[in-house]
Amino acid sequence: MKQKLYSDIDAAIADVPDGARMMFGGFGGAGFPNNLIQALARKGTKEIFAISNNCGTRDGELGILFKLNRIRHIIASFPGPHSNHFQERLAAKEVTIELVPQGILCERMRAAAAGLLGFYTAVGVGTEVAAGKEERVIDGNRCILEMPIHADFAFIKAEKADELGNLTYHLAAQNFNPIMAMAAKTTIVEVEEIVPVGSIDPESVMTPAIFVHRIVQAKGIRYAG
Amino acid sequence: MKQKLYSDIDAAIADVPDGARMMFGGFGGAGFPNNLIQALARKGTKEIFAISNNCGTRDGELGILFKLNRIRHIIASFPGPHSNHFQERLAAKEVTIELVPQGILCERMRAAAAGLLGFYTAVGVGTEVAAGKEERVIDGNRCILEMPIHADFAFIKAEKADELGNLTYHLAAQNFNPIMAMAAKTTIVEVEEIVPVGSIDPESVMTPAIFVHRIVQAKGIRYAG
Amino acid sequence: MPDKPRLTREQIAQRAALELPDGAYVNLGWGIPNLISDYLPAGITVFFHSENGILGMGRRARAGEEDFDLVDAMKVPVTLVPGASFFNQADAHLMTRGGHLDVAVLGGFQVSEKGDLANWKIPGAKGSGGIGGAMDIASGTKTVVVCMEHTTRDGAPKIVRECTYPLTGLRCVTTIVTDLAVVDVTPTGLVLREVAPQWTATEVQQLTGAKLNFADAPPEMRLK
Amino acid sequence: MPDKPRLTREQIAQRAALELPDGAYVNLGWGIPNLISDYLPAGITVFFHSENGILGMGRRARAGEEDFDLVDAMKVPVTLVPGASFFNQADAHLMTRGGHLDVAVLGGFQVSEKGDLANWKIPGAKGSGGIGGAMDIASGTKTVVVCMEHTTRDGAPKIVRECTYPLTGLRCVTTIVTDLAVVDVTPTGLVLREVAPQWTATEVQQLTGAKLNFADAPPEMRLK
Repeated sequence: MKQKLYSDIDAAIADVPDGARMMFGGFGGAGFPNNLIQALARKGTKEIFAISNNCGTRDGELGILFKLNRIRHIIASFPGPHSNHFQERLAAKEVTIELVPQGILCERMRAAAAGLLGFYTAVGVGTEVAAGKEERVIDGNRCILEMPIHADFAFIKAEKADELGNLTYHLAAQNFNPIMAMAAKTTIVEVEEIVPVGSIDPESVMTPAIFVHRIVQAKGIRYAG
Repeated sequence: MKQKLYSDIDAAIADVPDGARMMFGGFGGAGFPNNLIQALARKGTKEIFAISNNCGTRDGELGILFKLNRIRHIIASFPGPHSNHFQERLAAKEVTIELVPQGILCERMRAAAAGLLGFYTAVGVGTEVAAGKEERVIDGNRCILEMPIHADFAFIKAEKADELGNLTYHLAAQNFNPIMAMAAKTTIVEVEEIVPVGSIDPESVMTPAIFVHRIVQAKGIRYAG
Repeated sequence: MPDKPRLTREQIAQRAALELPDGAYVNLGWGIPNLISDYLPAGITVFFHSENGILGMGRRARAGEEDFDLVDAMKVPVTLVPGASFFNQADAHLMTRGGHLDVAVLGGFQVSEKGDLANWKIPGAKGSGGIGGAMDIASGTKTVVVCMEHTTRDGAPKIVRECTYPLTGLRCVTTIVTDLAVVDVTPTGLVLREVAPQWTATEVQQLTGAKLNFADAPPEMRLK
Repeated sequence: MPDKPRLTREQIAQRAALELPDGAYVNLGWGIPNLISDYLPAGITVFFHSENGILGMGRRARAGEEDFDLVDAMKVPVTLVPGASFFNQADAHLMTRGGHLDVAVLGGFQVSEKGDLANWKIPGAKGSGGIGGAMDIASGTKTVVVCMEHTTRDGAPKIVRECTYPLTGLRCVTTIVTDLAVVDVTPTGLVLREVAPQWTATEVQQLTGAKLNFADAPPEMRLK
């Protein structure tokens, strides 16, 4: 059986090609896969199509990738007050952004995960985010059609993994991570702790192993930016 | 603050009117709110529009309500090999059924819970379940439009509740229960055990209290049918 | 413009706190709403929701008590109350969009007489702007209270006939609490429910860009 | 019809077990597929999924060991393997529909040459019939293996040009394992991969309602 455990973080991300569609977990400083992002920066993958709630915090989180000009387009909900590298690239027209309501960002990724082909929502009707989207009325409610967001890779952060890939998250650090784990073709997780198979109670597993493809021990940065 | 805890199961369901749209949790004998169903049978609510994976097991689970001819229409996925009371009512044209693929049943309830107005899926395309539904092609895939399923009440079963309504489920007895808890206007849960607020670890809560409106201690039937 | 005292931001928050029913599940937005948790009336229990996946947020964490995996939507370390729970961001917004929260209190740049809300982007501001959870919350929540100053720094009304700022949502606002008034959005137009101490309904109307309906003299804004 | 021995249901299951790759996540349907877990080759680890919210089902529970809150989709008490997990039914079908399972093995009434599957309802049968998880599983799973007898009790082919029974899904079947053959559904039609011991490709073709492609004599069905 193929092992999911990688001892070398650079090996775990070695096949992420230029132009990859990539999801990055994290919110409010918590649950960011900072060590995976740093490895990606070292590797030099460029022309990335990114999906993330925000756009980096100074040099931290996705900041380093904008600083190095590795991201070409991003789908995000809230770039954030310290996304200065992103804002500079945006002003220089080196990156484009699709701004999405935060819950709709979650649902579009979940739709991809769940094999749904689109959904109707009232969120965003009459606002800038409705531009270019199909609009209709269902049961008297104006709504727009939102499409799934898929990805080649998700970089996520969890607290514990067993060697099969079952995950748990710490406090509010799960945020986008469980959703992205389900939505990407290949999910790579960095964890605080790797535990033996059988040591996570089946009722306590937050992301089942089926969604997790590669596991690395987080070493170095926990919070960045 | 309004108390969610009811000491009397009949009081907890006293306001369920004739014609109510009702969800009932449970699958494979596990996680059925059997004591709530028995209370509803005692109360005599009729003309029920039911939503449930199956249609009763002999006299057990929903069987008693079909036996008493209290259900007028049901949305279900798999009536089941021992749904004899339902099958008799169906043959006598005393009840109608909408058969739905099981995962689509879940998603339609979740769509209601999540404030979505409809979604497209490839499941059921070209089959009987596509009859009368809007069909289109998205990204080269044939798909049909599925609509949310709402309910006035959900009757569910959980293992533990705290007095605020945070729930945990036992093993595979969660099945449809957490979804229905989120989808109905009023969710009534029967539990094996009521515990003090604060005694369920916040990371272990499976259904947050916001989705739960009334709590009763299960007394009597655990498995039925 | 009358040169009379207006409510402080803290007083706006204090007044808005009275809109929260006992037992309510509540989301508080950036700005003034974030001050509300300090002003809950005695005997009222509410459960604070955060869109990063928390129900039952307590007070801010004290120095030394912080866990940076337990932060609110503004990235501030917080604590929990007994009976709290964690969940993922999709479930957090299932709660907002699906109408499960009782009240959301949001900041605002403009509110229209129909209850349209603009609160995420100032026209002409540089940079990308950011939506965050505001559109989901405004769209789905049963009762949306907006806290804001009654006018801009330049004295322009923020309650208007039609919003000119980029919209957050259509017909979503229930009540507006400002430094001058409490205004309800109703099917027949805006209703001036209360006015700030020393202010008259007519004076408040002069600083409002849409018609306010009121009978006789509306009562003074209560803070407790 | 040649009066020669056909594979038993157990042997069909045994052959189908060889289609499961090491490390695969697998759902087993009602009927013959449910026998497969007894025939996994040595050295192969697969993880069984159940649509009521289990990943990592183990063997059936022994007498006295049952917990009726831990049952498979057929209501049979089961056990867990180390590393199992529980989740709700929506997430269970997110896995099926979203393409997360590697293989599903389903029973079948008919399979068409394009890979359409009919497996939930017999025309004219009394009662409501029931769909269960079959449509979600057939629609989403990467590899769908159908286990069935090659012909009905009356000798009619179950592999057909067009299904006449109510459909479960269109173009969803990857491979068919019967008591006479292993047949792959390919873009250019059905390919006869293996035939049962003592049977010839021509004989199998005679009992099949659609054209089977094969080069020379296909190899004998292996069971291990």
